Amino acid sequence: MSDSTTVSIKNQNKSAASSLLKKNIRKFMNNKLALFGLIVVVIMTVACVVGMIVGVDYNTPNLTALKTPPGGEHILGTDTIGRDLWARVLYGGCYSIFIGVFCAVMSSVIGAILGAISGYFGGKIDQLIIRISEIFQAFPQLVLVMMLVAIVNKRGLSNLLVIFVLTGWMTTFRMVRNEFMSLKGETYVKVCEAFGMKKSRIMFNQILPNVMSPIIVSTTTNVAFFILQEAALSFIGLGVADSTPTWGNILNAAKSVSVVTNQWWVWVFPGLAISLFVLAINFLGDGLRDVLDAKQQ
Amino acid sequence: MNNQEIILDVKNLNTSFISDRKQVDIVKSVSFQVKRGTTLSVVGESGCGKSVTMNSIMRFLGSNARVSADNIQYNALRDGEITEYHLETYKKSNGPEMRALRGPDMSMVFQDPMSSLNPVYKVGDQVAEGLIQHTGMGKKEAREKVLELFRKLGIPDPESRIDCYPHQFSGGMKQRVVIAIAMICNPELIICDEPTTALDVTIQAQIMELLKDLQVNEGKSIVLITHNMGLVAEMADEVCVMYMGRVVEFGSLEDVFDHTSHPYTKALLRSVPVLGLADGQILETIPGITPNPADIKGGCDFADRCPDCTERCRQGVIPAFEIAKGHRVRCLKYDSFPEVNG
Amino acid sequence: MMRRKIALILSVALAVGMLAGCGAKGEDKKTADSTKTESQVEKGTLKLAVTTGDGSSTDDKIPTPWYNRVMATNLMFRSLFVADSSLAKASPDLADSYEISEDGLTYTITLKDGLKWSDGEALTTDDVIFSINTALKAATINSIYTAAFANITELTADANVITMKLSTPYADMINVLAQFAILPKHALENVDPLKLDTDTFWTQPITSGMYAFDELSVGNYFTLKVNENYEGTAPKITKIINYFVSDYITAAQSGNADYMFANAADQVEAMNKMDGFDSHEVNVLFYKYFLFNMKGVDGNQNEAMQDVKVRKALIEAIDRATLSTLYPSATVLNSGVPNEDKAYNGFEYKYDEEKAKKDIEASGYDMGRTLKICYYNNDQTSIDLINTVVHYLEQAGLTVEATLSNDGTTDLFTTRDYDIGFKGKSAFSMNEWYTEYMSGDALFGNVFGGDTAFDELIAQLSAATDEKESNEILKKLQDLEQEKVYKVPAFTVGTYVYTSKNVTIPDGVEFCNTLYSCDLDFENWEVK
Amino acid sequence: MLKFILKKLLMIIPMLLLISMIVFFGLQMTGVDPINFMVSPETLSANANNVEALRESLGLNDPLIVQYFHWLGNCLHGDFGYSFDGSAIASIIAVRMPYTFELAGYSLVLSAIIGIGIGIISAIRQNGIIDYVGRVLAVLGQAIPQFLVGIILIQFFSIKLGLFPSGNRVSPEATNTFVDAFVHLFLPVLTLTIGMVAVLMRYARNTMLDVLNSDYIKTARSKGIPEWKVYLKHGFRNAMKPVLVILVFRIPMLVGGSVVIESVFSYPGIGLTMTNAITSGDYPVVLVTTLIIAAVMLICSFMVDVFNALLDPRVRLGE
Repeated sequence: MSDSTTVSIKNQNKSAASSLLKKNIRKFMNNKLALFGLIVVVIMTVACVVGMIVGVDYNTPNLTALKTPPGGEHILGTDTIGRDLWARVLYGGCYSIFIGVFCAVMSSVIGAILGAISGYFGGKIDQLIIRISEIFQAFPQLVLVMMLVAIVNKRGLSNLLVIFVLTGWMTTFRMVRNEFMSLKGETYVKVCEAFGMKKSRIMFNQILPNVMSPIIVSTTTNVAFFILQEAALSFIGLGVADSTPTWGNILNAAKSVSVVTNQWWVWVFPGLAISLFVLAINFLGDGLRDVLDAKQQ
Repeated sequence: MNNQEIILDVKNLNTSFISDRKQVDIVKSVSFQVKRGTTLSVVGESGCGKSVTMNSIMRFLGSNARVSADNIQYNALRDGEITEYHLETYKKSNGPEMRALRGPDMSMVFQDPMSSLNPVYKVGDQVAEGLIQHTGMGKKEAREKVLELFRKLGIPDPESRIDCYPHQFSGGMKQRVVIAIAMICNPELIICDEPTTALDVTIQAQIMELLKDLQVNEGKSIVLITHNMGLVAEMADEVCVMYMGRVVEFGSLEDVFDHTSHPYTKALLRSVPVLGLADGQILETIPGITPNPADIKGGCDFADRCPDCTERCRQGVIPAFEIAKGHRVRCLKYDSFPEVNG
Repeated sequence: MMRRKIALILSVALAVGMLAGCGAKGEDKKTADSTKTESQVEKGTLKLAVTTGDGSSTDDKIPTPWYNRVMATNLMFRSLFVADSSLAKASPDLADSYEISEDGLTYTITLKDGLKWSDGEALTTDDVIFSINTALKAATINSIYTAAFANITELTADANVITMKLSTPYADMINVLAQFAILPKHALENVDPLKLDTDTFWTQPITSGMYAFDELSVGNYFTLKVNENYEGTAPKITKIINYFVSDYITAAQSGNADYMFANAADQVEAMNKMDGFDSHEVNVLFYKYFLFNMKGVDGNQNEAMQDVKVRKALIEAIDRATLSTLYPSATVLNSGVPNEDKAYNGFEYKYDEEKAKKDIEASGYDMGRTLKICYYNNDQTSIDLINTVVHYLEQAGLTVEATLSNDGTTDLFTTRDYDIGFKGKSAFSMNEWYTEYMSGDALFGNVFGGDTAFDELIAQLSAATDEKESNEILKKLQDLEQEKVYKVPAFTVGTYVYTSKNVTIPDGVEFCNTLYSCDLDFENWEVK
Repeated sequence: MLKFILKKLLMIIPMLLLISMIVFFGLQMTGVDPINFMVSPETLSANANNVEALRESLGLNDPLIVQYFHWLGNCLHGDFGYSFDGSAIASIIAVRMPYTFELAGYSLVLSAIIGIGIGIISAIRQNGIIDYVGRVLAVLGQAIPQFLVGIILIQFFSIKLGLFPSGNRVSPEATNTFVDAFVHLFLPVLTLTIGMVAVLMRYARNTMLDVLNSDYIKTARSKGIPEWKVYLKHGFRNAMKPVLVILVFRIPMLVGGSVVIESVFSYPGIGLTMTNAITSGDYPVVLVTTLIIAAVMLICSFMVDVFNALLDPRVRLGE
């Protein structure tokens, strides 16, 4: 076969791929909720990151101006020791979004790798990994967090990240494993095997791309899940150290009934930030599913 | 032709889908008739709208489909009496009027027997369901009927097979069950949507035999959707060739096969592989690719691929011409013949 | 498209409506409260809340009286004496009379006749002796008891007279006995003293006070009824319900607490905004203070804190006066003695950011090292306070890291991986503040490195019976503590007692430190 | 089938043993001394000797392995040991477990009915008004942190309107136990339900949509049976399996994961017990509650396998 035809087939594939991409983008754009989600996610992330780079002052207490209602010098008011809430929500966003994204991506990566191995090889390895995943699943997250916090003796960010990743990979794992089990019987996999391609190449270069869309979708929604989880752990006092202004830590002010009833802005704004972001991420995830999932087209 | 002779009369059927908030026309002013006790074959490439046309008639399309027609008339013959049903007037796809017809009057056999059966119910129950629904028959009695039909359809050991689940059946047997579901209420019109595509060749032949028997022995009318010209030649009394959502040629088997008129039909027939192809003889293909229904221009849809294309072919809507009685062709080559609807 | 919009608007409106509903609840709360109290409160029933949120009590038994005293246990368990609201004067309760020898070493206490436990058994000197002896062996007990009882050399009883001999005079002995709850020997003699506070006795206790235990619903509540064997005036309130709650304020708001106390700013703020409650300010010695870790991780020397100049400079960098605004009626103080007390020596730690900066630099402190702060109260006000402290120290050019400890005792006194600790102490008396400096103190000895400089003075202080004498000693102790700078008080925190408007309190009742017991004339309390 | 069930059941035992080991040694590795939780830093204790004696009497000075097997042996005799605050763990569990199951059970049933119901209607009437309202509400319910929902509900229903108590499970003045249970359970169940409905609804909707797109639904329609039969008999029956799996896996999340809700509502369930045990270093309780939650999880996982077999003839008939 001459080179020219190869190129032309490649080009053809490329143009087909780009037209599919265009079509998907168009489809996504037409999904107003998904578009809304994307815009909100992007705006909030950019705002938070910009806030962090500019170095908004999130940490200077001002005991003469505590619990100032929104307006004037402080757009969102000040918290119980007079720190600017707007700056805190921005800064906190960076941490919370980072926690969400990092844990979602890492747990997807681990889940995908183990799922690929388990699904592709099957047999004893599969059984072993399944057992491990069941043990992790059966473990209450709280106990793990507590043990790690106590072992490291610090309520650091890294603890939380480790725990979330450790306890978060099982769903992706199951999904990828099931997909691999059905895909490994496909002809193209058999062809690759017949060509003597390396197993790791078959797994990650040939099969995995076919599983990418559900992984992407579940990663997106996991971002929201981890952000909420962080807030919940903060609430029972097992989250990140209080000096780190995650959204969950800021929202902890709602533990105090007096704040809930008298200083609504102290908890409503971080609450809104979390809810809006999670909402947007969920819409985005749904939109991505609609675009990427062939079954629902 | 009268109502006695015609069982299904479709005039100017249009179906479009809403996708991406845009309307895409899939079936465009399709007209055809099915004669009682005969087989009509609808042929064409994949995606030409054959299945959509039939699903439009049976109203099996989802909520994003828009169906309109001047006339979809089904003439039931019961005890020598003709009852006319105007399907296009029924507002609800799955309303009581449509439901009353599905099963006892018209039924459908689907393409993929693997997925057409509900995996969680016993096949016998699935077949009996329609019967019980329409006749109010008791379970026992229905079971007898189902057994009888299974025997007739050549399902071996029906007494035990009736209590099996679909996954315990082979493809061919599953398709027999699907046919049984379609047959159980003894309908007059059976629409078979590529009933053998998913099956291997020997099974295909058995299933086709079965359908032919049904038509001949029981006087059923069959609409057979297929892209297999061999099957058409074997089964059809009349042939309807579709391309890009339009009927391009319609006529009896002889009209279409022996007096092939539309350039597309000609190309289609030339591209059929024949056993014992002579040495050096190359199987022809139709040049070009099927256009995307979403970006259709005016004129004849086949113009880009047609060897006889002229400037006129690229403008306006191409009408159909009746070149012989009952033989209609949608091509300007025959504009000397009278223009007809459909 | 329209539908989609309608749906979105509808759902958002619903959510906003709900948020708005509770945001703007201040105005019409009054009506809600009044209707609720009418419909729910039974006549003659007092409602109390026992919090489980701070880990100090569990919700499957009643609180024990030997550690902190709470209202419910005060009503169930009596002591030999009963204190007044200052906790510094006591009058006989179970005791009929008492005598102290000239040298302050022999106490003769006569018990009332015909005392009975709620189960009808007689309450005798045996119970008193059993209780004191057991207290010395118990693991979980307030140290004011062990510190006092450790001086007892001989404890005997003859009929209803108890004779107690001490090795050294102990000025507070009667006041301590006024807090010490006597427990029934016949129910507890077979219990391991170490596990006394966890015994099943506490799920159905036998009591000596005006109320007897009635019923416990684990995780929900326990109720008290009038003790028929109580020899004094029967109380007017016939039933007391104690709810186990996770949050006092919510309990008060929803009408589950007729009496409660608060000492955190947000709680006080919330309670003051509620109309259904009367507030009573209580004068207590609740110290909030910093302590410097001299010993470092696992008892190795903490080099960075050895220099007293560093310690002084760090305190100069913290504006304690401003910090005190986070707490209700907090008073800054400079030693264990409040500024307005006669014994106060007049020294003051001054806040001076610039001076602090210079002093720290001059002391040769390594500015690049991270200063570690350890604290263990996880309420919002404490967290806020620590965050502010961190800020002050950062202003002085230090790198600071604050850790909230889940396990205060280990982290502060065993692991010791910190430079500055932050603690609270609700003290029975000023003496208690100073006993923390004892070189042999099981906990603080680990932190201050067993400095014996204080021991002599502290011993004198606990023996001193004369006010003038003890003031002299206190002044010396203040000078010493300000020279050593091992621990620095930030302020004392005011406590407020709240009683609901349903409760009528007799005239002249003064509340005392809510973690101790005193005479509240409870038999004359009434509930609407 | 029976062999399959037995095999699955037997698998639970080694898993539980393994988990108990991990927790037991993990807790020891934390190096936290439970004694320090029992004696508060507020007590400036002159009782160091007493504390040491207490440590000895609690068996905390034995080698770890000895402690573990000692504990395990007792457990096998049905003696789960004693909490560090003295109560028999078995009795703690006996009191709290029913409360938690009650809370979890009602939430599960309620959210299943609402979530699956709306999900199915949404799928049937895709893009209809119920679909949109349901979807937006579902996402909202999922987006607000659960404890915030709880706090807001308490503020609104309990304090502002005075309709429901703000916490606990039993009230001493109750005349009618049914009413008492209802008022105490209403808010926590509602809070949990709001969170769960969202998940179930989305899942039920998606699964149902998948099923409704299948060919056998068309086959069912071709029989001319009424639409409700198409949806329920053919649609729902097939969508039920994956939905049921999700539903069953919610049970352990409810039992162990309603910690936050139990602490907001001071609801005396197992989750609250576990959190309190965690923060107060009550290891024997942490150990047993962890095992209970793990056991619930494993049993649910087993149940899923059994349901799968029951609902799907392909599995049931032994492949």
